[in-house]
Amino acid sequence: MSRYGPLLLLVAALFALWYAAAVPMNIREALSAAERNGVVVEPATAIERRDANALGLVAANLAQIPAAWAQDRPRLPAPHQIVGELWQSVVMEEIEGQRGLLKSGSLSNRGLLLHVWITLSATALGFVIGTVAGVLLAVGIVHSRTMERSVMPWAIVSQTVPIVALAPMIVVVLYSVGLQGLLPKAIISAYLSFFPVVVGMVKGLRAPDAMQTDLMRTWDASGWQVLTRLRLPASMPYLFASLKIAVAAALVGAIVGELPVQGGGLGARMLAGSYYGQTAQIWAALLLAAALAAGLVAAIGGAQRLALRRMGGAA
Amino acid sequence: MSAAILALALWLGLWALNVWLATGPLSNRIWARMAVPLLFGITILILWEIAVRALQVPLVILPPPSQIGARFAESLPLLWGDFVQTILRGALSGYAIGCGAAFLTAIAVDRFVFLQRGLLPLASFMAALPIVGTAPILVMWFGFDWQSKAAVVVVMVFFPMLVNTVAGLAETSAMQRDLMKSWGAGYWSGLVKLRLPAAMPFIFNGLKICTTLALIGAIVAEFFGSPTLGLGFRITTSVGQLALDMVWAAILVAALAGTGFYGLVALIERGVTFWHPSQRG
Amino acid sequence: MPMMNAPIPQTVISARGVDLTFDTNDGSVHALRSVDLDIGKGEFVSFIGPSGCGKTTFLRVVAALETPTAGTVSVNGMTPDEARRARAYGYVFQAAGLYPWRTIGGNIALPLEIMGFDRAERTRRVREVMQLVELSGFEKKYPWQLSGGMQQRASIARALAFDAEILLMDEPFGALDEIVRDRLNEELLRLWAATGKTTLFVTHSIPEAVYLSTKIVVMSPRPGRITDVIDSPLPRERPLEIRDSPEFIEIAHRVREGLRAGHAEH
Amino acid sequence: MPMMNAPIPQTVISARGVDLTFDTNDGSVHALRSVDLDIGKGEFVSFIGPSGCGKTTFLRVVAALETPTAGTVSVNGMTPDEARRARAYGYVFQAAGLYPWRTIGGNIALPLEIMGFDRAERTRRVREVMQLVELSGFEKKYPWQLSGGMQQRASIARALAFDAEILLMDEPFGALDEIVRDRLNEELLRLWAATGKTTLFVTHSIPEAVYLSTKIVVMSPRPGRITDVIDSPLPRERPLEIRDSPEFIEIAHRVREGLRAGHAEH
Amino acid sequence: QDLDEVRLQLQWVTQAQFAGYYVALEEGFYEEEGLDVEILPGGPDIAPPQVLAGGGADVMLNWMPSALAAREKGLPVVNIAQPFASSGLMLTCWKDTGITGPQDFKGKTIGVWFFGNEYPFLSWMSQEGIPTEGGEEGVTVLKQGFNVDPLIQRQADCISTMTYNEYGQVLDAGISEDELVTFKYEDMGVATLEDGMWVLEENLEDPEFVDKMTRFVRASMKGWKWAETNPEEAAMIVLDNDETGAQTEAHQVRMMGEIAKLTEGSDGSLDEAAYQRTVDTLLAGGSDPVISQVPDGAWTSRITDEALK
Ligand SMILES: Nc1ncnc2c1ncn2[C@@H]1O[C@H](COP(=O)(O)OP(=O)(O)OP(=O)(O)O)[C@@H](O)[C@H]1O
Ligand SMILES: Nc1ncnc2c1ncn2[C@@H]1O[C@H](COP(=O)(O)OP(=O)(O)OP(=O)(O)O)[C@@H](O)[C@H]1O
Ligand SMILES: Cc1ncc(C[n+]2csc(CCO)c2C)c(N)n1
Ligand SMILES: [Mg+2]
Ligand SMILES: [Mg+2]
Repeated sequence: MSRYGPLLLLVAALFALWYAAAVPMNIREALSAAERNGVVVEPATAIERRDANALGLVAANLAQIPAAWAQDRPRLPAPHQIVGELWQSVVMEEIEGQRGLLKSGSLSNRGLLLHVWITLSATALGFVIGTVAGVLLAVGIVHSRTMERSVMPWAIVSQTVPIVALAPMIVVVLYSVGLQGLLPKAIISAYLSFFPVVVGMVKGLRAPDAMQTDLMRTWDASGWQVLTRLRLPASMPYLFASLKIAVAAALVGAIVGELPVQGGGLGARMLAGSYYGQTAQIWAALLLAAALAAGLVAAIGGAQRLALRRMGGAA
Repeated sequence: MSAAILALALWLGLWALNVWLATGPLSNRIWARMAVPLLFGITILILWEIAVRALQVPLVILPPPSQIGARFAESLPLLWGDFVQTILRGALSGYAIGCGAAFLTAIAVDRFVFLQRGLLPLASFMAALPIVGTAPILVMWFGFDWQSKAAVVVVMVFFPMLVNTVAGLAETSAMQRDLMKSWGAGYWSGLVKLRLPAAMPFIFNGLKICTTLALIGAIVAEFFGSPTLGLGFRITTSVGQLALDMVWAAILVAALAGTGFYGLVALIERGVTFWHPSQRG
Repeated sequence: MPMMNAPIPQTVISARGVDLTFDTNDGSVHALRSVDLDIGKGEFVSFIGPSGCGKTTFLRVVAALETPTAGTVSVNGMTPDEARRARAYGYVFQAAGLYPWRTIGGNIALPLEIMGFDRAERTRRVREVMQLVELSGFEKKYPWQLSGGMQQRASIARALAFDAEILLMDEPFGALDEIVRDRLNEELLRLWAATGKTTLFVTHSIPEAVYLSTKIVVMSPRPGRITDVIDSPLPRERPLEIRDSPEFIEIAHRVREGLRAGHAEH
Repeated sequence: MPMMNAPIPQTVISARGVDLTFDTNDGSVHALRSVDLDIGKGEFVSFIGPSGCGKTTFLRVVAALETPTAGTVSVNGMTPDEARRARAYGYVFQAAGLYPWRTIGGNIALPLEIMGFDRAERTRRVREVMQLVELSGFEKKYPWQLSGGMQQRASIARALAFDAEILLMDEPFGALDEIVRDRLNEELLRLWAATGKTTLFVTHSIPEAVYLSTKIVVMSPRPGRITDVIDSPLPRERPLEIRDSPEFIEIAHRVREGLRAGHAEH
Repeated sequence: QDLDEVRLQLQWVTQAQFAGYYVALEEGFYEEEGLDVEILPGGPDIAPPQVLAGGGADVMLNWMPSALAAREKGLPVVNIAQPFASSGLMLTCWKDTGITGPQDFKGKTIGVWFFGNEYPFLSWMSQEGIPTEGGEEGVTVLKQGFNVDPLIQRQADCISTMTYNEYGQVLDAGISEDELVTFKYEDMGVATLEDGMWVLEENLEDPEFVDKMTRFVRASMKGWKWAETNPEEAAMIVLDNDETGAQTEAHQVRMMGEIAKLTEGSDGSLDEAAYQRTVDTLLAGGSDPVISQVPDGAWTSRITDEALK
């Protein structure tokens, strides 16, 4: 089987499963809608159906299955509905929409591309800040016992603060001191992404074994030299595992930072979608965010392979 | 101005004390180990108190630690109920299910190239299913109570745990693997006797990162619907009432729970991966 | 047709035209070229040759850890991989390769666990082989708490513990002093005589090779190949003093010449 | 008062009552007990003794990698740690310890980079020492692409590259065949004669120890201690044939006796 | 021509609920008054009083319960204008659950918005004598997210809705009005004032600020009246200002229609009777009243008086 065969196969299986699951998930609303249109369904009233088993409902009303894949406000939209929405909001909106790329010359705020761009730029900035901060902190922790003992526990505490709860507050406070636009979101995104980096790098920077560090000692290498020539190269497997998590966390951070909805972005889009019951819109944004994450993780994976190759490959 | 100088002096003084405690002659005493982070925390709290008072920050923006402490002490029964709902019911069950599922998936991925090619990209697709998007949907699917919070946690911890376990299972040297081969070890004994032990440092990395993620997930999911208790519920409603002292008291509960949880996992890690250079110190 | 008075031992390992090339970032390395070799049941074969001449690689091919680019190897009529699955090999690697999360005792017991020996039997065997390599009392220590030579001895003990049919030993005694080495040489010879295990043994010491072997394979590098195969006329019963006998000295001389030739070439 | 005709060399390393105990999970190990030793400038001192007797530990103490539990060591009148900072040591570890992410050339260049040699000088020295250990042509390979002996040679080259005042070598030639070993022995002796580097050398080979050393230290285990110190009467100029001289054989005999005594004890 | 800067903090995302302000901005009413206005959208978890306290805004829109609570918490905010004359808050229930009046709530599950919006509900329940701790004799309260799914999925028997937004969403989901029962807080006598304009008390001592606010209120009310008469255009203006692009035209047009009913009959000045009723409702909040004492100086007619001259 080719490189991508398994992926395609699994995706196909996933879609099949998805369609199957959408039927029992949406059957109640489908039946209610049918009932309103005068179709006789079994059992006849919503209150009776409330306590019935979903699979039982499907079995009793096989004719309504297609309707379960065509709900306006489904509990679980069918894949084609989401694809349709994606097509609409990613492609058609830019081509045909009043504010689309073709008619106005800039990306439309009703399409998703603009929001992807907004979120992506905050993510990138936050990821860079977070990674740099995380690596620096890990270096400090590995080099100073005082840092390790006093800062590490608080780095942990910092992550238990539900930043997401405070995110809007932080954005507001930063706004009031004149920081706006990308930076507040990037800061939240950095806050979420630095921790996996710290944890992984503290372990990675300590991964060299005794002989490897002893060698450096006999050469009287400075702390900096030990860091750049031994600890950092030895920590690469840990770094990349951490970076994959960090980049995903940075994306989550950026999206969370968009909760105050000002300025758009995928987070604002999802939330607004949720307020107005635009299920397809939430799912479209959600899947796009997930695809973005997968893309970013894959990019890190690519960087990892490149780095490993430059570092001698196997063993 | 004088407050700034006082704060600075205090910072320098306590940091110096900390350096002495951490590296000085007493550094191996158990109480000194405990005292260092506490002192650091106390330093921050004092600075916070000074800053809030000196700058006259409105209470509805940031209350001083003293007031938060008082509110915390007053509301212990209420906060205990929130703790049970959010941490014990929501976060812990989600953590166990999520990490367990990721662990098993990682093993399957490691076993079958098919899954490695097919499932791993799909899983990274799940990496950043942002909580903002998933939480409303999961609340819609699993109801308002802790089950939906656990589901959110499962989704959040799955990927970090998976990535770490997969990386860990690959972390054996060629000679270690060759030895196993020369004994004609089957897949399972290779897994149990070699790859899992060698993966432990990575697995614990994942477990540690997930402790805090689990808390965040459980708390934030409550923003999207909850019964009338829970830490997330407490935080949102208190923000609405501008009872910022209560907000921070709830955060304090989360921080205590999170630190304890993390500490516990780190302790187990010490026991399990004692052999790793990073633990031999 | 075999002669009555000199039974030709049954061939256990047979290599035919084995070739192995490694591809590396800057060109390929010809590690083995047209290696032909037959090893009979119960033979003790030493491999000797300059560093980098393919000794380790040949042992790895026999143990199915490396696949030759050309040629075939058969072990007891099976492929090396089938033999590996049948747990025919006890392999002592050139570096100790102990698992850091297990104590020395635990490391030695590991292959026994994998092969399904019961607890009592494991304990017994571990005790026995640890005594053999003079490590009694170090059961509970971790690898990093042992000296280099002690680690090497632990890894020898590990390979001996489960009584494999074929022993593959890659410079097992490199890190040991003369006295221990002599003692272990004697022990190994005794063990070999008693059990009749087919043994492939890599060494850099000419006296060691001559003292132990029924057959000495001299190899030469770039490309790695066999330059001489010497069948030893020494009796199976070998006291240490045999090392002063004229036969011994003669074989040693032949080996040294072979080695020197290999070195001079490039 | 020193005699005119036998200049007492200036003492470079002096150990007084050195004791070292390791604490482990099951009790403590007495690795060194009351070790007294003086090593003069330019001496070549070999350490020999059964595995686990503390040879490596003593070298580590000298190199400030281990702190003695009691006693003092001075190096050029400084503490070992000060000497380490002055980059007095070139250390060859018992295992090769190459960094897997650097090529062989990169590994050898690493201490040079750290000590601030410029690029041209680095390239020159790397080429030189690689030639010395017969690894030319392997600059671009990674450690795992080399055989065990080649790795060990690379690590020797690394320690020689930066011209440290004191060489500490822990069984550097353990994984090499006799021919290369003889050649490297000669090279080392030549290098030592030319540069007058003080050298501490751990070996398991009695002939090697006798051939190379001005002083041979025999150690014995549990607890690790010095049982004999033999000053060699051999001249500094030593052709390989000296190994057949009666003086040589006599010293070798004394060393062997010392070793055997150490073994018999426990 | 130097424009005076004013920052307005909304209490929810950009939608027709705030049409008057967007109209005033887009139609240039603010500029005519010499103002450069910046409108800051809100959302869940943004507490406008906090933004005000932090100096992030000059004036905020807020529901009176939450503003009065903030005042008691030590943040002295003052109502300077009240464009919404009546409340749009209501409970929407499935008819087939058998609910006909408040007493039928017993044993049912009800979704309530928190974040300050729970006060009128709690006060109402305490007037009805229904406990809110769940059980057969009480109601089970859920903290409802800001959408109507709990009702549609029947996770709750009733949910909170606004006449102008969520109720419409319920209907959009295909549910007809006669499947539902609604309870407007206005009809139940527990309505509280919504969407007033509030500023920090200390700022009112500054005549320049007062003057700025006077012009702001005047222009805003002009915007509201324009929106009431041109609902479709107003909705389009709101849509143009929505940065998320999530809203649909139909929805905003309908919302504008409903909003107009609430602002209708208000010239921006606060109706004292309505204020009194709000305060009474909040004081009657059972064991846990929203405010513990009658507020003093929580509103002023100074600015509206001046603006409407
Ligand atoms: N890090 C350590 N922790 C505990 N014990 C140790 C440690 N390092 C060495 N030892 C013990 O100290 C003793 C001396 O070890 P050392 O490595 O010096 O021996 P050696 O003479 O170099 O032996 P070999 O010839 O086998 O290398 C041994 O018994 C060993 O078990
Ligand atoms: N994995 C590998 N990739 C590339 N080249 C390799 C690899 N393993 C070994 N080689 C090369 O193959 C040749 C033979 O190596 P091998 O390890 O068999 O030598 P050896 O005879 O065991 O030497 P030594 O006595 O030094 O252990 C060497 O030139 C080595 O560089
Ligand atoms: C921060 C905050 N969130 C929600 C509300 C309540 N509320 C006021 S208007 C509105 C939208 C109705 O469509 C809602 C839900 C609030 N007052 N403050
Ligand atoms: Mg080899
Ligand atoms: Mg040693």
